[in-house]
Amino acid sequence: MAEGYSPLLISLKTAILATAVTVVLGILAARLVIRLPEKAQWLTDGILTLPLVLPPTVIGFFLLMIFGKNSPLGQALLQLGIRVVFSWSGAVIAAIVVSFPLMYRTTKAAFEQMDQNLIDAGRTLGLSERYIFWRIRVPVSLPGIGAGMVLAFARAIGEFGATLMIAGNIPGKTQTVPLIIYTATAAGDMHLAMQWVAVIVAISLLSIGGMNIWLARQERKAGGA
Amino acid sequence: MAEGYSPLLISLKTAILATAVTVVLGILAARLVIRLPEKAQWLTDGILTLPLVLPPTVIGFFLLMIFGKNSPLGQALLQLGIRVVFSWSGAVIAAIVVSFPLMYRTTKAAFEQMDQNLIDAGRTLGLSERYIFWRIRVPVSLPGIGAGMVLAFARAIGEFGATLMIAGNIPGKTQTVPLIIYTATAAGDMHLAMQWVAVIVAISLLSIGGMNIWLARQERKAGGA
Amino acid sequence: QTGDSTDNINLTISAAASLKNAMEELTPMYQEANKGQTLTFNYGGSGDLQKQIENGAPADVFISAAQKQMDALEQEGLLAGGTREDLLKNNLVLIVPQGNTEITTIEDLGTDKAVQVALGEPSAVPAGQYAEEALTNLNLLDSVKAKAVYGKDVTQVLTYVENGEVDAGLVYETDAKSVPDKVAIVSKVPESSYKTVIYPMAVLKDSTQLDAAKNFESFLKSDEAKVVFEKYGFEPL
Amino acid sequence: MSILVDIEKQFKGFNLKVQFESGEGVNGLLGASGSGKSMTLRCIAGIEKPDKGRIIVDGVTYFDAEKKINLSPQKRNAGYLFQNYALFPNMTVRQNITAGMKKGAECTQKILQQMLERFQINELENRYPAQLSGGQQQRVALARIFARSPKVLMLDEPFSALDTFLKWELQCEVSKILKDYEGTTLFVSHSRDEVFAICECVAVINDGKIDRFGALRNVFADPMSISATKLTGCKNISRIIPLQDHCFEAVDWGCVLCSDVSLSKDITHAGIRAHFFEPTEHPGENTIQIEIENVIESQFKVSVLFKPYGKEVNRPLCWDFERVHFGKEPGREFPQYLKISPQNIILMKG
Amino acid sequence: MSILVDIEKQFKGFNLKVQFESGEGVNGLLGASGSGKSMTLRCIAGIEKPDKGRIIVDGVTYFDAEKKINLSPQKRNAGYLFQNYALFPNMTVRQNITAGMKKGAECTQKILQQMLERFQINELENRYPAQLSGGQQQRVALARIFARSPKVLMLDEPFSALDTFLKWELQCEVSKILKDYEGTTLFVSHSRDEVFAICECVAVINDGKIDRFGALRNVFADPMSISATKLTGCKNISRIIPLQDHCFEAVDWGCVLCSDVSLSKDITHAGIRAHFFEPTEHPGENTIQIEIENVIESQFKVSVLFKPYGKEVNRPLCWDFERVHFGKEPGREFPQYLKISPQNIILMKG
Ligand SMILES: Nc1ncnc2c1ncn2[C@@H]1O[C@H](COP(=O)(O)OP(=O)(O)OP(=O)(O)O)[C@@H](O)[C@H]1O
Ligand SMILES: Nc1ncnc2c1ncn2[C@@H]1O[C@H](COP(=O)(O)OP(=O)(O)OP(=O)(O)O)[C@@H](O)[C@H]1O
Ligand code: MOO
Ligand SMILES: [Mg+2]
Ligand SMILES: [Mg+2]
Repeated sequence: MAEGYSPLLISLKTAILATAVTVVLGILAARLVIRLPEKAQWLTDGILTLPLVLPPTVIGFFLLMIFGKNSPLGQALLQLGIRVVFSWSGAVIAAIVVSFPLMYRTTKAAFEQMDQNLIDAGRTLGLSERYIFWRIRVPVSLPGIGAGMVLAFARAIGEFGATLMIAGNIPGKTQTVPLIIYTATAAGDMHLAMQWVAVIVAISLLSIGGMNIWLARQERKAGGA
Repeated sequence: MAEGYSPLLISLKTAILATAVTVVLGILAARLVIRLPEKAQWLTDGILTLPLVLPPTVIGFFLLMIFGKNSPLGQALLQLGIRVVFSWSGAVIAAIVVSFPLMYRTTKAAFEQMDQNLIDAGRTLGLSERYIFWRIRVPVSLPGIGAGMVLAFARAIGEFGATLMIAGNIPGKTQTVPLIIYTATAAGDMHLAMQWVAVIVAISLLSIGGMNIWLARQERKAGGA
Repeated sequence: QTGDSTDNINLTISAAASLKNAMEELTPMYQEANKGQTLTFNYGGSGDLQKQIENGAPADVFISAAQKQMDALEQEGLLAGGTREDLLKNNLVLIVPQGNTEITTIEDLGTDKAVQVALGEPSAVPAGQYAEEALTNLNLLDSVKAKAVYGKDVTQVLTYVENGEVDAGLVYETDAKSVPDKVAIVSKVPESSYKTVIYPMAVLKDSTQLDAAKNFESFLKSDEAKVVFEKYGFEPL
Repeated sequence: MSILVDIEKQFKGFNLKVQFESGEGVNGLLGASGSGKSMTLRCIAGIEKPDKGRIIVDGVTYFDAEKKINLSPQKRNAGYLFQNYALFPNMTVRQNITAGMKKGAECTQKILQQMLERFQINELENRYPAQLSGGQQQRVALARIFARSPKVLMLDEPFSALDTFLKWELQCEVSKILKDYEGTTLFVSHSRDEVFAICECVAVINDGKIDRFGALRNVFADPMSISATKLTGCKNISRIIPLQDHCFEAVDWGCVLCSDVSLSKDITHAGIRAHFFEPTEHPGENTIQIEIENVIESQFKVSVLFKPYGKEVNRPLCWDFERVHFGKEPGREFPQYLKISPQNIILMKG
Repeated sequence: MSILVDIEKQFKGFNLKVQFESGEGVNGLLGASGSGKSMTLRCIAGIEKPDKGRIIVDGVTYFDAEKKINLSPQKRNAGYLFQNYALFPNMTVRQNITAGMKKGAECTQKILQQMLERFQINELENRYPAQLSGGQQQRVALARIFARSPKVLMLDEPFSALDTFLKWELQCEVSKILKDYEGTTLFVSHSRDEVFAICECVAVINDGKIDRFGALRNVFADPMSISATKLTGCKNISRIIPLQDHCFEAVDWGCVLCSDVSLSKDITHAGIRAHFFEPTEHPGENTIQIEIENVIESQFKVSVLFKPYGKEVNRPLCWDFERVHFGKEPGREFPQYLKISPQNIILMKG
């Protein structure tokens, strides 16, 4: 493991930040969509699930088009001194994009499964839609949101195709564990690759385990019994 | 689109079959796991979510190890005249493996969110655990199961890394849409790539839309109101 | 634009993934000789690297596994003038799983001795392109095409051969040498049958460290570097 | 304060068509199971949207189909006690109660304490709904509604899960609160006694339609419709054939009785409350010679099922009377005749 | 048929420690809100697991902590009516009812029809629970339980959501079914009248413990404990100081009264049911001169709140009597004295 532990740290940092952002975005998106008429939802659902359907390399390619120096957005960001391509922020963006559908769809399902009576009760009590959402709908949907979080985190940790494209594969900077696995495999160094596979398996067991325990505690706090 | 429509057909066939299998496996796995003590669940969850964390190529590599000529299982299957490597069945297996965690985790969350009273009521009515599971728990958890299905289908349609490894990239046989997109992109034929991206976007919008509508109908049938 | 200060120079090199092992050995050598300079590598498929550069990836040097990508960047005016050089040559070899003695020449690919053959995807993998060219010229393409399995990269082709899933494969010599225990090199593919595989390199126009980048180029051309490249199966030019 | 409701809503198999108007005070809503009480309240609260009509509270239009007005539930400030409580499972009792209160630190605490005491749930403050019994949940839901003093108060069977003693105490508490309360209250209850103790007006709803609306005493004294008569607790109802003057033949009981008012043409049924028979030993006007079929004794009450002597009837009549000495064994002497005074005969339109 | 329950279960803030034994028949479970009625039923049904003790039904051990026996709910064949119904939301009324029935095409149909009629839900057969009113849901839940004739029947407030008339009809139906039923029934109700109409034995549960268990008449006639007295509907309770013979001073009422039995030492409270006062115009034994504080009139009943003349009391006494003529305005003459016969005084142990 010549690269030392930095891929591990980069992976964890990236996945944690990306998951945090995805969780918030996913919840907000689900919130917006469940308010739409049912007829409109098939379209939003289809679109918001796209990042899961497209091969990550294609996503990376689109991201490159969006954030690259040839795009207006990329230009604008460059003016502000922000460079997404070949930077850690690119890795985070890639991870957010690929993990988003998982969070969104799972959260939306949890919202839909909830007892509508509670929402109605909140409304007649004069609670604002915002309060009802954050203080009732979200806590009550915690099992679903938690599942979305676990999936999003796992996907973010494993992300690789899109990251490679937009953030590059730069040791110590954007080289995450999946990228080092890719590089090692490409260079025929199966031994190194398997070491890192072991690392990623360990991470995911630990972090998913940790998340499960944390979620169970939250639910116990919230759900009584 | 020199390859004609076959990548489309192969993709659809693969994804549909894989989703069907994943749905069943995911539901069964969720069923097994929710019965385990909470303490044991972090481990099972971690393990069953692994296929999402590992880069698809690594998964493909493991599948090759499992189903390849050098493995006992591969040998045994070959004796029976079944060849998984470089065949359509390989593509299906790859799609099942990568989409499984999505189905499993989402379904599990839906099961957990359900009103325990209904289960208890079923038990005191003398209904078998099997009946309670399939006729009450599953229908009541339909929004979550549906979300899992949509995610699994999307992931199966988009699957590419592992498929490529185990099923190869054989036009007319195992070349799915993502594979052709990858190939075209790598070759710098962005025009062809984008055509196929359009196809896959169309598929996913239509199929996810269709699934949403179907699910809404099921729920309306099942949930009243 | 070339206001290099002598220290704190950090060169970013986008290099074809197949160069990774050699570059890892060369890096400390270069940094020893050029105190204050560090090297950062970004490995990937040559096509991906090309796209990144086109979209503003801040690389100083690009080393491609084929001329095609370099040509594209040159046409787009993204290379620093006069810095493009051919660095290495690679050879296409015929490999078989360790222990397979049936196949002894490339012509055997056309016979029943080979049931399935792994090749790089011609449109995506340079090695696959060259292999197709060679097979065409050897009049084997029609018979091989029916038994071909295309890998998305060379690694995949190697894996198939290693595992005995296919009876033979065509890869670069460097790739074959990265897994010497598992695959056997049967023969080089006749050089006349395909265009020479050249790894070109160039400094990129947007580099702010032109001098250091050029210095790195000349280091790669040096004799001590050549020894390392040869060790990994390249033919330095 | 005033409330005007005039709405229609169609379901598959059920049509709601409710119309009433009332001022300040407590309005009872009586109706059989499935008659549309909860649905009416839900429409007023803004949870269901009627197909047609309007709802105006205190001059504010909550809903008007024609003018396309449909105020959000939040803006209606209507306190609705859900039949199944709808407590927030993720909040403690305290949080549930304070959730709906306007912010304002000090006062919040004071009101909370008041509510906890009033509904006898002090010790449950930090529990979650899942850790409460049915009756405890109901009390928390009540406290939650009262804590925010809404403009319209809608209580859907507020005491259904409470034991007699507690029900009695809370009924007192609630009626005290309601006396000082300045808004309109709609009170759904299945218990006549509860309605009688708390309400000033009553609406009787039958199969989605208001059958009768008026002051409590009037409705109970003269329910007018069959459904209202049943709901106010009358056990004896018979079809009638009007004879001359104030008299009629009670078809189901096989006897002739007279009322103190003259029978208008549309009267089709008559009713006698089981408590209103008076035992006597002599025949006379409105007096039936009885043949006892069955005697059911309960704690404080004896129910005697009887028919007019020698007649065949579809369904026996019921005479209830209070027992003053508990524990006396049956075997007492029953009277030979029962008399019913003309002013106690209820006349109904089919 | 027999049932033996002897269990303990601890919660944070609540301990259940219930012990009773009974044969065939209908056993009422009376208890204040939150006293542990539902929890007891849940333990018997096998939904909650007690910490200690055992449950034996008809010779079959359902639960035995020591022997580590804990039969699954399925094997217990106990029909438990959930307080919140727990209907399956994904099944129609018909499917809900037939779900628990043993297979057997013809019979299933017959029983289904019978249940639909009995509980007056024929027309709702194809509806989903979300499309039903509260009372309709309750009836479906009842039908679902009765459709499978379980060994132990546990009804948790089965009529709480029904209107008076329907409640009366279903009470008759259920008591008819229960008469023919060969198992044991546990019946939780908050309505004394219901318990009186249906049950043979009663257990009174107070704060998790059985206070009193016995035949209906005995428990109501001599409840013995304060909680049981309250739950059987006695509104007047006072601390006492025993005097010589059968007499005592009622501290809270400020008067001396006498019972017909001698007071054992542990008697600390006395009670008088509000119905058991008899008006009289002359002073005498057990006769109180009254000073009226308030008169509450309801449909058939008048409640007079009074205190002994010239005394200061913490809480007035209550005298209820039936009104025979409805609609008469108040302003009537009330008696000067109320008498209570010695055998109607309830004596309780603290
Ligand atoms: N979604 C629906 N579709 C069809 N009918 C419905 C629907 N919801 C309710 N109903 C019917 O509307 C009627 C009125 O229901 P509502 O809940 O108002 O009754 P209720 O008077 O409150 O009765 P209860 O005293 O039993 O609670 C019922 O007959 C019910 O079956
Ligand atoms: N999970 C829990 N943790 C702590 N206390 C609990 C829990 N569940 C129930 N309790 C308490 O146990 C007591 C008994 O509850 P139970 O549901 O048996 O009451 P009940 O007699 O049925 O009352 P009701 O008539 O109001 O339904 C209540 O005081 C309740 O607060
Ligand atoms: O640029 Mo590559 O990784 O040799 O195909
Ligand atoms: Mg209702
Ligand atoms: Mg209860």
